[in-house]
Amino acid sequence: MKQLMSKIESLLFVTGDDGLTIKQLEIITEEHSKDLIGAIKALQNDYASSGIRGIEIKELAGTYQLISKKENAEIIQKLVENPTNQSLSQASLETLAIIAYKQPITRIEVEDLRGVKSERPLHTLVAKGLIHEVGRAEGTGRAILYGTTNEFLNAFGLMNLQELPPLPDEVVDSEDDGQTDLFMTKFQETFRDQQD
Amino acid sequence: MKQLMSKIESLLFVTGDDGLTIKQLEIITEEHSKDLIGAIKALQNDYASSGIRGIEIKELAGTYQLISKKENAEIIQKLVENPTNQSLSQASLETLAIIAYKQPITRIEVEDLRGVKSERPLHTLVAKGLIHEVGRAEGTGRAILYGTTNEFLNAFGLMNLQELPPLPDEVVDSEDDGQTDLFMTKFQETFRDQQD
Amino acid sequence: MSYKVRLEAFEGPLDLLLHLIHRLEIDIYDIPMAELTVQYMDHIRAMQVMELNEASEYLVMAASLLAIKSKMLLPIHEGEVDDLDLQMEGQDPRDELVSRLIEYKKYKEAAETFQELEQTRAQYFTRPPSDLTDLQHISQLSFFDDSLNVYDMLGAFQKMLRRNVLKAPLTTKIARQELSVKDQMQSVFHTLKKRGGRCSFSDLFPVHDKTTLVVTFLSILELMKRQYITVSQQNNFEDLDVQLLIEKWEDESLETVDE
Repeated sequence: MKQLMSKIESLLFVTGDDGLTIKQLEIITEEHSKDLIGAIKALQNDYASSGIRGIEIKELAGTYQLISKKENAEIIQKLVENPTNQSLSQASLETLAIIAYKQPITRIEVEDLRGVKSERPLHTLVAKGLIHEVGRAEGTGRAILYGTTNEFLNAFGLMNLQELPPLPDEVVDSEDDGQTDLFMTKFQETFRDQQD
Repeated sequence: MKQLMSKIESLLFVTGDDGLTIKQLEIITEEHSKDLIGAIKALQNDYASSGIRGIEIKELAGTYQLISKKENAEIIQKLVENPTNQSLSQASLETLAIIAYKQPITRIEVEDLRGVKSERPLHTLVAKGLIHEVGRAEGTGRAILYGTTNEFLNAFGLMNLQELPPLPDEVVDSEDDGQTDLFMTKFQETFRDQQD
Repeated sequence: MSYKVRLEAFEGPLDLLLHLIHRLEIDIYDIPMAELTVQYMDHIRAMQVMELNEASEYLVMAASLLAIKSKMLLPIHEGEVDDLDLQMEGQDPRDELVSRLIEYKKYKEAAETFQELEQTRAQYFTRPPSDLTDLQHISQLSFFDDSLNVYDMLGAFQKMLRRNVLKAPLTTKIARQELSVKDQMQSVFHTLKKRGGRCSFSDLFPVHDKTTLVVTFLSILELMKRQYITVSQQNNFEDLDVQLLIEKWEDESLETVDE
């Protein structure tokens, strides 16, 4: 039981905001849903009764996910307001990287790639003049297509976009041939399909 | 103390792989670094001794980060599509090792050491975000000087560059009879000459 | 004493030399140049296909091996000089080669340590930062560190990829395995309910993934069989019209669905 609880904590931890359903947990752990639910309940009790824990389990529409303890909301708010908080610039940087390499690209496509909502970082980048609207996507909605600006090239010391260092998938590591990042290949296929 | 531990767990949880430095924790929690380090140690002990926990605290690239428990690696790997595709080729690893210990260093210097052209591994390492340009060498050509990145520390599980395992030679030195030293000194002289 | 080796297995002439030295159990501080050179040449000859680029590096080394060998044959001064004297003078023609080999060996070994570090690192995982944007104030929108460079951007991208490695199978492999006709029947019911009990056939297939398409199709057939829905078509080639015939969904009624 203890071991199963530890496994569940690990699994819910790494899956982040996505969480896992009981069915997914069943497949991964090869345990019965009854035992899994029991272990999750035990974890919940432990989180609630221990003064040390800063996390809790939230169930939403059949998906279990770890979240920070509600009692600590105030400190999380302080984190968000702290200007040295990396996450904010990290989000902007990730978004910028995607746009630089995949432009022209819509917000939805950026969000698919990052796996999180990206309105804020997009606004930040537009406000900073690093990206701008370069056109509209075909089809319903005619979503805004984003691309980088000259200001972006300036800020990053680039003559042109060709000067961007190549992405991992574009460089073939001498021994990696053939088994290069399967995920990236898959990802690019999907990406191409979406563009068609 | 318990409350501080809970707060730290919450904060490290939400910041994920961005992590937090002691400085950032100080600002956010308004506690002294001594108390913070004490609370982090206590959390680490708790994670290690409790059979229930599925997480650990690790110092990565200058920050504290929550990570999944190593004992649960196997079950988490079930979530990974292609666990082996991440590893670097021999050429890239050699190049990375040279850069890690000799930074800042130019491509030519790397190639002199390896005795082979090293453009490809260098590109791979740049593309993987493991090394970056840290400046330009003096003299004609103003060759790019390479150094390792924070992502390198992250990817190899290191807190900082001081944590790099000592070079094989440096270990032997202490008990060696000086013969190696003679060669080394000569080599370093030659090397310095080349740099000048 | 000849044996086959794949030359691609070597990272260059220094690596090949270290291999030979190890294989021939040679003392690196007293290399028998004649023997090593012969062995090295044999291997170079055994190279079948090699890129010109790389071949030149092996050939340059071959040339310097020959040069060292011939230098050692030259008398330094009149009279006999034994090996020891030669070394003590620090003028041994092998010196430079030996120091290069030793230096290279250091980093070759360090590379092995790096591989171990990499493997240890693969034993644990971090989690993506939580989405805290709801807690942000509007004024924070413009926060962006101006000192960031292209490499920071690459690093951020790399971090994202590492994170997505965990996500990929969650949305594909596992999601697919759990998709059942039973679940999909319910999902079709809810879609219809949301749209006021009626929608076009193609609206029920928003996901373009083969497994989902097949399972959805099967679930529609099952719903038709149970007369939970009815499917009609006004004109040839027009989209099919799907209409809901029941008001409420009852889980018990699904007991008999074959998976």
